[in-house]
Amino acid sequence: MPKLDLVEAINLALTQEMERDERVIVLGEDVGLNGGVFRVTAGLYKRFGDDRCIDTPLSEQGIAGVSVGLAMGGMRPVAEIQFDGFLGPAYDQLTNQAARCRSRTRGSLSCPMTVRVPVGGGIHAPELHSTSPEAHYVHTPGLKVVMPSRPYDAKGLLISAIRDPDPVIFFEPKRVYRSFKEEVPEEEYTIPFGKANVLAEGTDITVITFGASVFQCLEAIDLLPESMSVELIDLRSLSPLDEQTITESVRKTGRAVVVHEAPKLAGLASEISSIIQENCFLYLQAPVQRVTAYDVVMPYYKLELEYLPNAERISAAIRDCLAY
Amino acid sequence: MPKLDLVEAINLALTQEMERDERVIVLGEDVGLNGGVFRVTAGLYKRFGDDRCIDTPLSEQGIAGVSVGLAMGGMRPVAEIQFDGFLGPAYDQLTNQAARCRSRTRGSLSCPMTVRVPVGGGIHAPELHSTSPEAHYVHTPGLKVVMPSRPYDAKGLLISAIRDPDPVIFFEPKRVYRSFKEEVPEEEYTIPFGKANVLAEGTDITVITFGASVFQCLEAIDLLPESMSVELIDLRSLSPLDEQTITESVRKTGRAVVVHEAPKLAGLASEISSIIQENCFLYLQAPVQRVTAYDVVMPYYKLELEYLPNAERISAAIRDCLAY
Amino acid sequence: MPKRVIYQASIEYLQILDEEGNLDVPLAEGTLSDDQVRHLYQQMVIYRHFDDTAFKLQRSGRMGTFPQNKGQEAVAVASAAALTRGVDYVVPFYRDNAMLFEMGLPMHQVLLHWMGDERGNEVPKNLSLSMSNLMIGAQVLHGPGIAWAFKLRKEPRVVLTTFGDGATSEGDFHAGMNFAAVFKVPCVFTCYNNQYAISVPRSRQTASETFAQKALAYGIPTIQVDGNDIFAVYKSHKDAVERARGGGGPSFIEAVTYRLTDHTTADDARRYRPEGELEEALKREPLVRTRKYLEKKKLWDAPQQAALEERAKKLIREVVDTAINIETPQTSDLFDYVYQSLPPHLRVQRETLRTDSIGQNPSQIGLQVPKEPDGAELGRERLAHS
Amino acid sequence: MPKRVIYQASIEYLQILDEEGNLDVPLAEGTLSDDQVRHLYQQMVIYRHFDDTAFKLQRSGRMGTFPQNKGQEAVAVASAAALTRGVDYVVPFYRDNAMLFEMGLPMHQVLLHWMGDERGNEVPKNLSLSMSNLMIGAQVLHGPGIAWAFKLRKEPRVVLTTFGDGATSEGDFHAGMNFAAVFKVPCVFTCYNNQYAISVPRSRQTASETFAQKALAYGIPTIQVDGNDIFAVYKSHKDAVERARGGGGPSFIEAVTYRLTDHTTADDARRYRPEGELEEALKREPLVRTRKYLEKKKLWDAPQQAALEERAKKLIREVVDTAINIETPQTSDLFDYVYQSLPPHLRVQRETLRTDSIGQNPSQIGLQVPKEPDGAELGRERLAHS
Ligand SMILES: Cc1ncc(C[n+]2csc(CCOP(=O)(O)OP(=O)(O)O)c2C)c(N)n1
Ligand SMILES: Cc1ncc(C[n+]2csc(CCOP(=O)(O)OP(=O)(O)O)c2C)c(N)n1
Ligand SMILES: [Mg+2]
Ligand SMILES: [Mg+2]
Repeated sequence: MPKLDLVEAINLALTQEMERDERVIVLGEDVGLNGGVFRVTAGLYKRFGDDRCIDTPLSEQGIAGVSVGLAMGGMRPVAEIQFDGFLGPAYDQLTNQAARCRSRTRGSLSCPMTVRVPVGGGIHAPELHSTSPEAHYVHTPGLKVVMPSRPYDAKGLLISAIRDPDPVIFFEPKRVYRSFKEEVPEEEYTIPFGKANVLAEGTDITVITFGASVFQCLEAIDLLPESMSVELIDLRSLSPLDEQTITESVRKTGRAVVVHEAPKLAGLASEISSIIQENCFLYLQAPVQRVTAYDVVMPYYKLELEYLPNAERISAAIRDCLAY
Repeated sequence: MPKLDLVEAINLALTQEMERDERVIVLGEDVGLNGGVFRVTAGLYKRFGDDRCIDTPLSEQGIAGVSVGLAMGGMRPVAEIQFDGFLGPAYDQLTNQAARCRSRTRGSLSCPMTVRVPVGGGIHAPELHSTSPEAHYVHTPGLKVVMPSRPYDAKGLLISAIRDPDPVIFFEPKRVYRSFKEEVPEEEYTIPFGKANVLAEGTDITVITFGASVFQCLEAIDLLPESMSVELIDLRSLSPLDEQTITESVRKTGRAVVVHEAPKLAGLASEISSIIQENCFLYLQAPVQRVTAYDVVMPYYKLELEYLPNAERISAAIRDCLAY
Repeated sequence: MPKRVIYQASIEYLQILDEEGNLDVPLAEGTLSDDQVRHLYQQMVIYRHFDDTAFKLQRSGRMGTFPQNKGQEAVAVASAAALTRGVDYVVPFYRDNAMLFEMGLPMHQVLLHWMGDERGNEVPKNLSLSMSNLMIGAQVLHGPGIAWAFKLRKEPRVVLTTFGDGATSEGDFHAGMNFAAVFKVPCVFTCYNNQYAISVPRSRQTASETFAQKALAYGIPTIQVDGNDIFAVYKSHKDAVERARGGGGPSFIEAVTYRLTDHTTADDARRYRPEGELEEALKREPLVRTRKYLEKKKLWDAPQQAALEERAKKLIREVVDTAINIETPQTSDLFDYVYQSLPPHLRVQRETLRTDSIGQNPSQIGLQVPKEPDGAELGRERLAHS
Repeated sequence: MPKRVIYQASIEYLQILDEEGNLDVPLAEGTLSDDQVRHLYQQMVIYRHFDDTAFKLQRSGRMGTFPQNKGQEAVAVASAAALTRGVDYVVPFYRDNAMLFEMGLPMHQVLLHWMGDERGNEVPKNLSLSMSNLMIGAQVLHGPGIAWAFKLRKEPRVVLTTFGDGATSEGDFHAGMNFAAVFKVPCVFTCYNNQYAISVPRSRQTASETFAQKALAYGIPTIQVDGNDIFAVYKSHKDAVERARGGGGPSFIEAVTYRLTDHTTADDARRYRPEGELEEALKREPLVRTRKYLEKKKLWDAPQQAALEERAKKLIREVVDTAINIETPQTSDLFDYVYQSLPPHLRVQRETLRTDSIGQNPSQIGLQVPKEPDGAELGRERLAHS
């Protein structure tokens, strides 16, 4: 099996889906000849031509809205928004149009589109190139939201997203793009939405996270004494959430820490914390803890590692939660 | 003291602030000669002229972005977005620009603007005229978010918003616009942000809500036996939140139900539930309950009352939480 | 050359049938046949009747806010006449009721829509139509997207996208026009310039002399036509549709018309409409001049008019009955069209009609130890307080 | 008249100094003095030097991604020359480093910005300048807003807003232009058409023949100029600034230039730039032709050039030192500029540098009863399971 990094795994998924289904087209800023600013679409232009791997004008609003139309018109657009911050201009078409297409027409029209978005910090990028807006899309009925943390998952989830009959926001943690390789099967496979991945089994405490934070959590666990048995859950799918895996784990461990890069206030950790409380109330030995970015604007990159939850902060929270 | 409804109280606050401070201007679609589709700006055009009560072209993006510029340029713009759903096109300028103006420039520029938005359902309005997107703005550091439920609060909070040195999203629950009058002092007063209002004291359970849902909660309480002693908190300010009032109340009652019109998944109730859990863990007799809209698209109005949390659903949740 | 003209543009205005019902015969050549004109006239009368009736429904409390289409019927019926039914696709704006009807939408669905009933918004299987969108401007991006899908699949289909003058200020308009032009998609953009966006007059909407010139920004062929003249509307659309179908890309048509009513039933135009303006506009409205033309040509007479009105009345009465007598929607409808299949959390919400976790799982009730804190708990509280 | 032309437009192109350094003397009349030309030339050389140095800083790992300004200096220096310093205000785009310098921003701040240091973005007190914005197009709305504030206060100040060709596709551009025109604010819009938005060529950005014609959509006076020609840039801006200051509202200037570098240091233009294009562009670039002109007019010679380069080198070395030697920012900086005063939850986060509630309130640690479930708890669990 070939070893691929996240970029290569996504590229492979795109290639295979475009090969398999003529309706699949890729569009976005610089995705064509240039192969994408992260090279995720490299080679597609050459292989599938300008009709199916399409450089667009500089308008995220346009990319999103035209993709809605393409999807209504029977295509399966896979749009790239170049960086997380630039979802801003696409937000309206995604939340008010894509998300509502099916319900507005009682199912007579639908919007099978995928929006790929590099997300999150940690790569020394300029402002608005490092944000984590996933909660806004999770809080939008009609959308599905996923964020793989590793190449294997990325391929399977992206294929699921492209084949999904409803709009999917597919977040790609850019900090992981080139950070490691793992074995990714050459053949097609899908990973269903709503299924978390238990990365490590443990009995004392559950750590729940997704995206690049998975790796900060792994580091944090390494900082803990062997005697602390940590269960680590990578959600992968943010909407729908895998309530069952979360619940079963915390019923077992009695404690939980939720970690993400977005700010705390009304972030996704609050949803997960609430679910745990509701489903595991009688099992909880300590309040569910949230380790997130501070409730401040994502700073310029000199301070980004102080802003993002890091292994020290996460491990301290795990320790304190265990000591509660 | 005159008795005013919500519309009149807001109109009075606008009038007084425009009178008091030349920098205050009102802009938006149909706010001028027409006085606003809800008549909130009625009379301002006549009194202050077209230079200070300004009909704009049909572009929420433009209204928001030009207001950022006006604020940077030393004015105190009060923009109206005609309905909640139309915040969509303004989202990018609000979250990526207004919210970041101060931090991006290390405080050398700032963005003292207010965005007024009629919010929520219950008035038989068409699609996209009845949404509750407040969580998206609460999850945006750099913004402040308030939602008064009554005329007295509206006046005081709006004056605070206009005078605030930072951008404020001021949500007006349109279901309450004309629903009742109360005494509102003629003279200016401010209500500080971050202070909730305890509408009813009680000892058995705390109900936390904001906006129009306050009235569904009051109705729900009426449905309960006298013997159940309910404390009702109207948050008023959604960012910052009044953690102290919430915490003290739930430490006293041991149980809590959070109610809002927005969908559940990653809605504001999850934040409040998490805060309660974190601050009141040892006091909780039951898991904090969330009574919200379902995680579906706000339906067309024939079904809106089934979608919105109503007195029956709220009172059932209170009962069940008490019986847990 | 150091100083030179590098760009020149000129935009034409087209009127074929004037306010008095006089036709410019050379210009009308090859446009509408007598039969077509008679047909379009009758359609307009029926839609006008629908409009009046819908207004009354709202006033009598049987319908929510309704945007009347009165005065703008000519743009809809004559542009639709330039399309090939069953082939071409329409992406209409929210006020474009006449267009929805022309494309075959059962009329009661429009009433249902404004009665707050999503069943009004279901597109019948064989119609090439997206439903109107309450987000001003949003559909101006969908039209080009759908047209692009046709182009990619090499289907010779054209999309007609409609919107008001106000919509041209939205970013979606800007992006839609630009994408359409850059990708040369078969899309016709029709702007119903009815002089107002709610209370905001066109002079406050844009400082440009025309809406037609907005197309120059995108390199899109453009024209301004008398939107109350079915011949001019038809001809301009026929040309644009042909261009699109022939691979020539998008076109823009500004149809100058007038909103003969309040913005919606929730509006009162007397607050902002200059005196006399409505009266002037009534002289230019489409039904009167089309009838004058037909009568002059002896294609129409008073008895025919009476019969038509009778027919319209009856038809609309049936339409109203259908809309009013529809069964109450199911609460479960809330859940059934959000995704193609229900995710687990929605399944639970749908089954229990509750969002609170205890309500969703009532077996928890009473499982908790009694409320009175036992010693241990009191102790914990005290510690926590300290 | 049934068919008539209702709108006509024509757009001029202006070049005063050609590629060989020849001046069109009549057109140059009343534009730049010899001293000014000499000054602007020197500024451009210094900025070019800055640009090269910044590039090297990035390549040697001492700075993050950097967008070079190389080739576009003439637009910045000559448009800034048309402004009244201390009065007029500039709202620049992210690549417009030369403009920031011309407006008085200490040069090391631009390095700091791209070194990921917010201190680079603090606007010195007396400068009329907003800082560059990484959201393409966003500032095209802020410029008109600021200009509107000036107009409302009746201050005779003009705002210059700059952006690239790519930015014209964003909705913010559309709204900014429209608002500026409708409210007739004193704002000059300058589009640096450098032929690319990252890898996307202008032909894919728009189907219009020019960017200048985009202004027609808003009724804004517009011109296309040779953006490598300081005379043409100066003259067009002088006219536009005068118009704005005189109450004539906004103007649009398309400055045709070329990005002589990769998009940023993270880009490799060889992937998409047609062969030979860069070489052609180098013949038209602004520094060479301005120097040719000065030399022809005996206003400049080789020794002066050598001295200038020495001066530039020294200056930039100091600038780099200042940027590199700045002390590490404080973690507390994260918190101190989000709001004017810290709300309570941020105060706690700032003090504890924790977001987890136990970490924020460590006195809770150990207060809980021991982890081993006591009988009661076991019982509850069992019940809950059942
Ligand atoms: C994005 C958005 N903003 C505001 C509104 C409120 N609104 C409804 S209709 C309308 C005016 C539309 O004007 P125009 O496009 O000219 O169409 P007309 O109503 O004149 O047919 C406005 C502002 C809306 N529905 N959507
Ligand atoms: C809203 C937004 N979308 C995308 C980007 C990524 N991006 C940065 S620069 C750039 C190209 C800008 O082109 P142009 O406006 O022509 O300016 P230039 O870079 O050529 O100076 C793009 C797409 C961005 N920064 N902001
Ligand atoms: Mg209109
Ligand atoms: Mg460019």
